[in-house]
Amino acid sequence: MSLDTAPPSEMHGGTPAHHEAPEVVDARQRLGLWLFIGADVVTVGALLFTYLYLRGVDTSGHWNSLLGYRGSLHSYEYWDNAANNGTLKNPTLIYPGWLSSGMQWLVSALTVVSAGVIWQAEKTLRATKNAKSFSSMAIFAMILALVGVVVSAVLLSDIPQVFVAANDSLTMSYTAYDSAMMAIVGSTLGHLVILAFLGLGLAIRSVRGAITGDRWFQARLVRIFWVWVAVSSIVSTLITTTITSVH
Amino acid sequence: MTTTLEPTESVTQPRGGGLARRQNFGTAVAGGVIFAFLGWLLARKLFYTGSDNFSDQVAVMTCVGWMIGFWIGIGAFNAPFKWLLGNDNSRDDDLYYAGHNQGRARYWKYTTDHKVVGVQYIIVTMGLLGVGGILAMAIRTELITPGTHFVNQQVYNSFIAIHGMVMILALIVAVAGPWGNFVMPIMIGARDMAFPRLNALSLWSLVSAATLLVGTLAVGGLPVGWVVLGTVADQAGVGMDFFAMAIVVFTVSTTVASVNLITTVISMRTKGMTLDRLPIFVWGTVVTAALALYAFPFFFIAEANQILDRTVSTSFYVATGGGTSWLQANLFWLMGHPEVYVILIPAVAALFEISTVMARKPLFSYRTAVGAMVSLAGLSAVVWAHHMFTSGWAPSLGGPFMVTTELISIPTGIFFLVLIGTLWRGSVWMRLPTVWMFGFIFNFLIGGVTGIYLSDVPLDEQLHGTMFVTAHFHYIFVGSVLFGAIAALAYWFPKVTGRYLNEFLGRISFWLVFIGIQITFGAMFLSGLKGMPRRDASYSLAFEHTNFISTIGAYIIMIGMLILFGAIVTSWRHGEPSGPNPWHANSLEWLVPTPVPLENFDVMPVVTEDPYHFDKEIVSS
Amino acid sequence: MATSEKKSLTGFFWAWGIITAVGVVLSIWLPQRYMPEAMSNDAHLTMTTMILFSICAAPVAAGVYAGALHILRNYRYRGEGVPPAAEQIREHTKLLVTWLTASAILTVFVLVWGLGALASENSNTSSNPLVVDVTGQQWIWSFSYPGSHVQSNELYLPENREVEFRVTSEDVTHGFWVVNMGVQVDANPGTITTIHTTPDKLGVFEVRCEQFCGLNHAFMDAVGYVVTPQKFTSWLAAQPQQS
Amino acid sequence: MDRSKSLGVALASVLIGGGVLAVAGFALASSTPHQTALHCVESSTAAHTCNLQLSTFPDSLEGVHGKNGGPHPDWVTYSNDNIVVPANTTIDVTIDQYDTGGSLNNPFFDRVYGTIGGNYTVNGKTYSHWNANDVGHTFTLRGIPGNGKTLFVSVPLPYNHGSKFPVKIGVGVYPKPVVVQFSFKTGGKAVYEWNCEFPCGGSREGQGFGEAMSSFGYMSGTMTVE
Repeated sequence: MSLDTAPPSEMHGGTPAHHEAPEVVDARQRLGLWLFIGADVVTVGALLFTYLYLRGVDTSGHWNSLLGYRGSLHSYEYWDNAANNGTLKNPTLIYPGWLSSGMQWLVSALTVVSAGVIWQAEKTLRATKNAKSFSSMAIFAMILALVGVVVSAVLLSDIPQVFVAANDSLTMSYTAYDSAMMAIVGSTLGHLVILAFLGLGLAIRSVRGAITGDRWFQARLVRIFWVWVAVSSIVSTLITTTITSVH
Repeated sequence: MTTTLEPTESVTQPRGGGLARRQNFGTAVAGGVIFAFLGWLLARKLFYTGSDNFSDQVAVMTCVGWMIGFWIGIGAFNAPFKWLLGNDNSRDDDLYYAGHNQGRARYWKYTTDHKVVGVQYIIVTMGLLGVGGILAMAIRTELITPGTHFVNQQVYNSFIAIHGMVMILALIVAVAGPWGNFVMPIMIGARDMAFPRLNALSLWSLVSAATLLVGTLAVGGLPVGWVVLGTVADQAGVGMDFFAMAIVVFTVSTTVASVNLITTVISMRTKGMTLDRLPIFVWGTVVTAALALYAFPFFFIAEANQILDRTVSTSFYVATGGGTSWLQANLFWLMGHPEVYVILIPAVAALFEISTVMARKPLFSYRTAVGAMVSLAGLSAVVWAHHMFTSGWAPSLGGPFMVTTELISIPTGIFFLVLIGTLWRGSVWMRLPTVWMFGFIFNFLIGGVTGIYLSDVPLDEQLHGTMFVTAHFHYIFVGSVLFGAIAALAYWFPKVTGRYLNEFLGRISFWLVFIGIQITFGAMFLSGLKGMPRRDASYSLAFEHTNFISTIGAYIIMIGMLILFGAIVTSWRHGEPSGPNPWHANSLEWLVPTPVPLENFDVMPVVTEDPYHFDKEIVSS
Repeated sequence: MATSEKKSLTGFFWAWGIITAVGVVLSIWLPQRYMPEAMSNDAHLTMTTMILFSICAAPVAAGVYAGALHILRNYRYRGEGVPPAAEQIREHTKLLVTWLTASAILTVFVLVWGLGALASENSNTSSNPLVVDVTGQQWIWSFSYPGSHVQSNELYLPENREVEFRVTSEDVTHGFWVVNMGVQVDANPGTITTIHTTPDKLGVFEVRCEQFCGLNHAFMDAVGYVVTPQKFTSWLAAQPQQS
Repeated sequence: MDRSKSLGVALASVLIGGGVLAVAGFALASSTPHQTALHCVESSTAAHTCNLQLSTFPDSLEGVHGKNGGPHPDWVTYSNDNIVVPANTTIDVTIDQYDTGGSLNNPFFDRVYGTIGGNYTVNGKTYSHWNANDVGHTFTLRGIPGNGKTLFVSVPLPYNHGSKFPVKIGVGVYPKPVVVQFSFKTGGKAVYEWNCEFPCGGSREGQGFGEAMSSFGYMSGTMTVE
């Protein structure tokens, strides 16, 4: 006896000829997507919990008000030891306003607009069954998502590294505020990359005929996830732009 | 660890399909190693060698390389890119990837058939339990004498951390993995899981994450305990990055598996399989999946923060930068306690299922059993801070969390009522699964009662961080969950292999493991009462006798488990043939032939009643 | 319809009684035999709570074990092949209700006792406790008496005077645990956490680290002495003054 | 499968499994062996006394950690981590301190504890206390309480501010050492742990308690009293 699976009974001509109706498959995939969005809600919730918790605790007052030089992520050499003979002479007090709420709202706006474009694309596809226009709108949504990715990347690289007062004069690190923001902006960036991938997929599939006027279920799946990312971006931006100063 | 299976028929050469059809575990490991090396090289070029975080950045990039390489090698990315390019798998492709007539090779591939994934989970669980077992024996050998003679403190501290995490990983997947995948879809009358490819992704992500976790021993170990508390984890070396990356991937794999499991049960039940007629084991897996779906993202964020702290110098857990290690403790335990119920509930649900068949009686108050599992899952989300009663984080929260934690004893109390109630006035068939079930009843009671002591804040101020806590959760993990997992293995072994698990060896191993547990963890309770802290490589003379007795008990458990392992391996091919329905049960998995055909059912069954009517003649196909 | 006739429950009640008795004896003897010598009000409270909870748990455990034994004795199928179907009992609401109420009552009792103990522990802060600053640093506890600039690695405490430990750490999280006083709190870097207790017995006691703190965590212990107030003041005076 | 065959399987799995476990266990255990023991030298002059020579280096090049410094050449280290001394004897310890230093973060360790006479000599002069901002390392030795009254010796090792004529030891070049001498009396047979309590190791946030301070065999070790 072995673990092999016996070939299905010959009654069905060798291959089990059962096909589930597309609607059944779609309903199942939508349920799976909503559950996955549930897990994503908890993940984004944990990120915002981290942000609010660190802000609330504000250990030794270093939530976001540390002295230090503005330095960017890649410029370790920036800290020119010789010029300052190893100690921080006159630190320019930088209030890390690097992340203006305008930039945050720009990223959220991009997610919302691109979600609107995908939703519109899905509506027109279902109404007019015109795959061509659907694929061009999908491409447009993808481009908006990629712009969002670029803006988020710029935000990430613009976080100032500050000198954390410790007896080791070379330790440059980010304050708790910068760390929490880095995680939130990074998470949005990751979601936007996935959205761009999905948008490109929709565009190619509609050109290749995999998505047509009457086989549009996957467009709806991507639209649901896209709208969720837009909602999550708005919620996190709302929190990070209104609750910023130390209590 | 390959099981010795003889090929049944000549493996037909894969028809076309190019490289994608030749990908297997070998190409996965090759891809993993190559990309890990590339990641290592790239990191050494990219990052500034002078910074404190250089070694961590290189380690994280190496781990990322291993993960991506492993996924590419096993073929996880094939389907997404085929989706992107618009050419989906043909029906023939789907059948090939489901392992259609490929003999044993399909166990080494990215196979989507839920039965193959189920067997793969058995192998992975036994492998993890083996590694954890070796570390357990090394720990107990060190603790024979007060000094640090066998290993020095640093190596010992790595042993306890990796032993802890590997065993937690093994027990999370020990019941929900093999039986949630192999048996549950057939039980509800489905042809496969809702998302078959996602199922294979979860299994293989677990394999690559477990490799990294065990790999920490090779890169300097993880001398910080499995709770990796922020402050002490800062001092850990590169092993901490391997650990964090392993957890990041493991949590994603488990969350995705939960989505898969819940969707399967909700949307793929056959006609007539209403919620009232669901076998109780299916309820257990769904409740567990929902709890895991909620809990594991916290662990993902807790470890992602730690990776950022170590590679990019953020300050999530660093006091000088404004962070606090209490954040890590909170995020960790927000997952920590739900996780231990994710481990417990499937084992209890499997035992409920077994108790009905072995007592020839319906489950005692089916709805109360489901209610108890659901309320336990709900409660477990609001009890996490009892792990931090003595951390000084929030002394005022001691009261509320004492209340929620002690309420847990009501649903767990119901588990006993249901189990004893089902067996009461039944004609109890003392086969191997039943023997392990009675072991569960004995151990789970001791584990449960000692939990109540720890939930009381004044008592916890004496018992927290002592071996008493260690003994408590070993009575639950080893005494209850492992006994439930072995009972489930003995019960469904005939459905997987068509043979009985060797009863004679099974009973010998039961008595050895059972007695070993009473000795090992009974003496550990006494060490804890006397005041021996946890995770001590060495201890004062006052604890000499109790630790010596514990180590003797540990060796007895080892012998018992080795005999069980021998029994499993030999029974797989040489066990006594059992036929499709050896226990004369009514649930659907016993009404399909053994070996189970690829799509489980030729004709989808229509269910008219729940599987607990033992008084009628069983119609077995 | 096979029926398994009801077996008499006397055996069950006997087993229940015997196991409960054994449980009660053990719950009284074990804590006192194995728990460290109680030298403070909190430790005495811990000991009584331990004994009380064990006594409460004994009948519950005995009930389950007696039930299991009763099943094994009376309802085990000894024949060959598949056992006959038993009586298809599905519900027994009376048993379920009694079980639920019993466990609810027990849980409420345990809760009330626990909350009461917690409240009494927090409430007994006297007007001027003796303040001891405890510093945990990788693998040594050091104690300083702020009033008198004295630092020592041994913890001297006067008898019958409340002491407030203000605990912090210099590097990683330690767990300050006064074994014989039944109180513990973590020493966290960057923050001060406090616990207090009242030693009420002369003698030697142990301080241990109960939170994993790295390489020599197992050796991070300290010795303490509860002495008479006079001996405490003379010891304090004899110590070298810290700068 | 009949009974006797099963028993054969059981025996085989226990023996093979046990063998694998033993081999794996010992392989894991031998991954960080103790350094070779440093025996205290019986003093020829005074009875019941024994001389012990230790030194603290700013890097690991001195050879105890393998050729040119072993895995972490830049880590500070003591010269040995496995000291063996006789029981009930007076141990005269000489420590050559080659490393720089800074200020103690815990003023408790700027005092001398547990030595005979309560003091120690630095370059010949006797002290019982050292300026907390001028310390390089400490030598802090203690046993496991709960085994009766145990030993506690803690001695601050001064900051070595360098010297005009450096000294060559093995592969490394170091300033003339600060010589610290103290003695203490050992009790009965026991194993004591000692380690440095000055934040001299590297660590992520500059606290100085990581790397060398939290790894076995660099700034900590055992003292076995035979």
